[in-house]
Amino acid sequence: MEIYLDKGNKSTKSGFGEGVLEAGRKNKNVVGIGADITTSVGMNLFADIFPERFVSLGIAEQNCVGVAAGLALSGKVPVFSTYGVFAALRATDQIRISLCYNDVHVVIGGAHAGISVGPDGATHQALEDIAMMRVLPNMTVISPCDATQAKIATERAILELNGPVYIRFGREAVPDFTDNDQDFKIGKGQLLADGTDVTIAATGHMVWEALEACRLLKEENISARVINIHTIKPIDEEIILKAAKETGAIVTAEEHQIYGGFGSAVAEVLVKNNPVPMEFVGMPDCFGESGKPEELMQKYGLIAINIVDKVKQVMKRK
Amino acid sequence: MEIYLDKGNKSTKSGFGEGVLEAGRKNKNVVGIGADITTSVGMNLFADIFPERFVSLGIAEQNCVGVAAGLALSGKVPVFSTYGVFAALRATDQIRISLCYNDVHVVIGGAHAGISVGPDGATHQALEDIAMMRVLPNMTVISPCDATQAKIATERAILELNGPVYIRFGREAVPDFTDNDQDFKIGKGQLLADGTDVTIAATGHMVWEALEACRLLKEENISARVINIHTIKPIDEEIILKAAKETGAIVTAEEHQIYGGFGSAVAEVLVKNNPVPMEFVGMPDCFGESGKPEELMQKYGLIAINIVDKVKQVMKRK
Amino acid sequence: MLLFFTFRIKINFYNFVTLIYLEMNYIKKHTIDELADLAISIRKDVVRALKVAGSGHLGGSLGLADVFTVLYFNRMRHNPDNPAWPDRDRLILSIGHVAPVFYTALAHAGYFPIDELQTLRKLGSRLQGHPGRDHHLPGIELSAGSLGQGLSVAVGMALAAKMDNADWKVYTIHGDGELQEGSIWEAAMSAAHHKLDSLIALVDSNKVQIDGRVSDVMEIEPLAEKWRSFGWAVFECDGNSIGGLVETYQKAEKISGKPSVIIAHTLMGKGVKSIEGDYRWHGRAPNAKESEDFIREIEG
Amino acid sequence: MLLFFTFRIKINFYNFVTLIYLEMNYIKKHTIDELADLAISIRKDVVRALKVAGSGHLGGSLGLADVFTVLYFNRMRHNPDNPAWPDRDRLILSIGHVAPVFYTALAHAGYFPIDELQTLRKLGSRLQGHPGRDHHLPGIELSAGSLGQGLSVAVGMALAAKMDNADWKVYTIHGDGELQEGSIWEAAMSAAHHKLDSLIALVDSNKVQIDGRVSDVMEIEPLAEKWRSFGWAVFECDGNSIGGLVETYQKAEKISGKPSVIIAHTLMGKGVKSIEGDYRWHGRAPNAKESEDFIREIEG
Ligand SMILES: Cc1ncc(C[n+]2csc(CCOP(=O)(O)OP(=O)(O)O)c2C)c(N)n1
Ligand SMILES: Cc1ncc(C[n+]2csc(CCOP(=O)(O)OP(=O)(O)O)c2C)c(N)n1
Ligand SMILES: [Mg+2]
Ligand SMILES: [Mg+2]
Repeated sequence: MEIYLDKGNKSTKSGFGEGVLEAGRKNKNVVGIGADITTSVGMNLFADIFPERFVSLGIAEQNCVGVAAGLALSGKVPVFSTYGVFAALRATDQIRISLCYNDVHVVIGGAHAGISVGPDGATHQALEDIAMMRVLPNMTVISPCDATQAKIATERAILELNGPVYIRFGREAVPDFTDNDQDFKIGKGQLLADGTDVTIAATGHMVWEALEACRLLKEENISARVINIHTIKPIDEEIILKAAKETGAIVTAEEHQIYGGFGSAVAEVLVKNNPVPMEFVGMPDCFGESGKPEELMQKYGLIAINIVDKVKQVMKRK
Repeated sequence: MEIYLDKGNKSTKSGFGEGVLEAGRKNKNVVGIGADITTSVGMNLFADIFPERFVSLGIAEQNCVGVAAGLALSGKVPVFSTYGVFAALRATDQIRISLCYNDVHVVIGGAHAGISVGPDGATHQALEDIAMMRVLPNMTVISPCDATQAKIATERAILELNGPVYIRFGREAVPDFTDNDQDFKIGKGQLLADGTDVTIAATGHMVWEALEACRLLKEENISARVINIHTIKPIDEEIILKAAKETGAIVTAEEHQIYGGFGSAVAEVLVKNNPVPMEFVGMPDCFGESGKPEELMQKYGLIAINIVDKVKQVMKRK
Repeated sequence: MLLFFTFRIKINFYNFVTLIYLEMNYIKKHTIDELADLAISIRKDVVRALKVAGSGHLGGSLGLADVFTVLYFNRMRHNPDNPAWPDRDRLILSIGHVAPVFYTALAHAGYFPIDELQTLRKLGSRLQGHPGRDHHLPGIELSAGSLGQGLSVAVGMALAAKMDNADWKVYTIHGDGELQEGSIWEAAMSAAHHKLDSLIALVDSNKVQIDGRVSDVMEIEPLAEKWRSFGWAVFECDGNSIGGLVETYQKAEKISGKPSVIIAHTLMGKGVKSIEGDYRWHGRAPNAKESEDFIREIEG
Repeated sequence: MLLFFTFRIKINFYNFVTLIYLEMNYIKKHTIDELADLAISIRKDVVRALKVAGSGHLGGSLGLADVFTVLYFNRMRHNPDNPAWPDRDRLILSIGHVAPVFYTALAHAGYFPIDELQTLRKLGSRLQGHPGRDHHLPGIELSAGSLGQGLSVAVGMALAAKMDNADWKVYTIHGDGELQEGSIWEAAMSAAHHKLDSLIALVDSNKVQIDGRVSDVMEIEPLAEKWRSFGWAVFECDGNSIGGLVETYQKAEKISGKPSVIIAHTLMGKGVKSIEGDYRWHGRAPNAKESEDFIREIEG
């Protein structure tokens, strides 16, 4: 896949919004559900063009999920989005029963993922949603790496998948580096940089940091492979096991708690098949706080040099 | 620790109930909160003896959690219990913010843990609660192995811990085999049987199955170590790493989804420190169903012989 | 397509004249007496199924036998031979625990053999402890068992019907204890906001829940005022009177511009005098002896 | 212990005579005019803090300046020198997003230096984007930011006070959009069930929320009827009138046997005419130019 260094920055949120709009254009059964933060989660694009297919439900996340189930059971393809903390945590039982147990096709957008949410602080930073969503049967969990991929993933999730889907995305403008024509398959990881000494498996915004880390490591003659695991569930065991076999060590990177999240999913794959040393870059089991996004990413160890450090640690353990 | 084979069966639920009562006797600030299933979760013992300290809030789990936070912020020690599916999933955002972010000492009892709930079926079987609770900062997660331990754990959790605590327990009468005077420390695993070839790390009801498996394996000249990890968070890295080093392979056993749960927590510890082959016994990412507890345990691969099979698999990979 | 299905339901279930009446919505196929007999049969089969199951919820199931009879044999437009008929009315059971009466009504209506009721709660059965669509029992619209979710799902369905200009209705059934769940009031607010007059809820107002009397556990009165203040048309009736239910549903179905709720005053365990009103029967199944006694009491 | 603290608050804050009046609850230290001046100072400091922060919620903060002034300088029993005083009245801010006015009121009341307001939302600040107890700002009872949780916490506090026979009160502040959360109605139901008359809620009825007018996003009217049907004593007043608020709080505090709610009609952005009532200011901070203009408008 082509990686662009010059496309500039764009939020994954806007990619999500464009994906919903595009899916709405292609399938007239797509219905948007709003919980009073329509613009803030990118759904305004859809709502403005298809007002008759946009349902405002106010600040009532539990009801939003249940209504989505009812719409899906009646032939609609509902997309519900709010901040990830509320999308994944405020209606978890509804997601488990009305969506997952009924196995209906509803796409939930989890906005404001990660600490890069910034000054709003701890309550608004979704750092537990991957763990919460991936433990639910029938759920697909997607975490695209940039705006272009978010758009593609969203459109595909809405138009091509079955069952409940959770897509997480961030608020900040981040490098938009992937190819419009990229080979994107839900459930299949992407090899972004080949390497032989170690593998960095990253998801979401951390993929860019992983690419940065890869560049920094090259200067030190360390050859790092970078894989983008945009689908956390079902996880691409093949690409992970190939990396384990060929590079012998893995560092995962995610804007999420270390416990139970993406890194944990990778660890599950490894110990069951080919246990190699692994290190985790992620939130160290604590709440976030207010600050500028870049300050927080730095404070909590979520930038390229932190990945570099963990790479060096893990390589010592090979 | 002494293991009793003849104490008969008793539900971990009743251990929880007795623990709450005992804690209530020792600390007059203990307050019980009921969500309309008081007897079914063992809280009737406390409610009957201390009616003036028992608050009925009806079927409103979100409110129960918030009220618990308010009581705790005002000097009380609230204990709230309902079925684990609702305790952990219906008020997850409240648990995250009102309890964990405020870091208040509230004990949540998650009843009906596991598939052994039986005929009530999928909606009532808590199989995702460990994953949901262990990803939350400040949360302690406890999963006692029998009624005796449930009682001790509950009393200690209420009287000695700080911050939010989640204790899960089952509905069925299961072997009550641990010692009243056992060496029980929250955060410390227990070595129940020594062994050199492999380690079975189990939690909750599966500890008994692990002991059974250990016996079956002995007949085949396989020496299995059994450790009871009753505290899933914070997890006892020491006992796990010692087992990894000394036995070189681990099988985890839990009445919970494999993804994100107890086994996943063990996998995290291993890959970060000493990656050894591991196999998981747990729910294979699907919903349960109605049936007799023992039928379901068998159907979903949660009995001793399933552990034995996984032990053999993991030993081949050593 | 629509016409085809409408035709099928005519052939299968009603003679032509009855159907016309049905569509005009003021005369039903069964007389009130016939419906009352049906409710008795359903009650007996509920007791039998629960006895064999050995666990389950008898009290609420008996209390709702009349409501299910009226819905499936008088009010709802549905076709047991084609459960997926797009134009069917939907029944959303929000209180999954009364599955026994729901299944029994479905069986009597012809969705599956009555014998299958004996598999209730058994491993591999289509009759799960709480309704589960994953087990493919015909006639189940929603897997349920966690309280307070059904009204939201019904709102979603009614919204879909409205978007499609379809004329099918959504009937829901709730417990009175269930109304303590905040999600119910979120759903109620949204149904009024979106003027969903195709939505007709019913509250099984038996005044009890697991821990005891609703007024002791968590008071929900004044209930009619609550619903009214949430923008609903409110009706009350004796939920154990077939005639009362039919009449009240007829009124509710005529409401336009807002959703309707029927507060149906029932007795837990209705039909078995010796347990009527006793909350301890919320979640119990009768043993062999009790089962015989109860059936005798139901026969009167 | 109790006497000791009561004594401290006397010394620190009120002369003796004022305190007696205070305890008899009909005369306050500040005149209405003085309170109005205070509210103006608070508004200006809110604008300044948000300008420096570069993000945050101006609209709701300005709308609630009068409410916070009345609570912290007239109604509440509290001691900035001893924020943990067990007998203090509690203020539970359920809508964490109006943290700016909350912090500013606390600073003016003496909980921390007014200068510290300039650190709002900055890394390491005690003034988090939404109140966070983990950052140890004196005067914060609850970390909040997820809507719909505060009323439940307040119910827990009022229950604790009741169990302890304590006489402190719990004041809460809610948004009107926030009332769409079902958890609010769970909490409301339970407060009435437990007869928590030490609980006095206030709804910031500014008729707007993020997506626009409350009536468009999700209608909550008839609001007074809703609260009444949930068993509460309901009061309404102009939430931007100091006198009206004082009087209404006095009435609410006298209610016994049930909780009270004040529906306070306010204007988002109140004090800055050019933005008053504009929902787009829900979550915006003024830039340097706007900040100057707004302060000028506030000075009138
Ligand atoms: C969210 C949720 N909380 C708790 C339960 C457990 N539960 C099942 S039925 C029930 C009582 C319901 O009371 P009511 O609605 O009055 O039904 P009735 O007892 O009258 O049949 C409870 C608490 C549940 N199923 N779902
Ligand atoms: C549970 C939850 N859902 C959504 C949000 C995002 N949010 C913050 S403020 C707000 C609007 C609140 O409206 P209102 O209560 O009327 O406050 P106002 O805009 O008038 O200040 C929303 C949706 C949140 N903080 N918590
Ligand atoms: Mg009832
Ligand atoms: Mg508002």
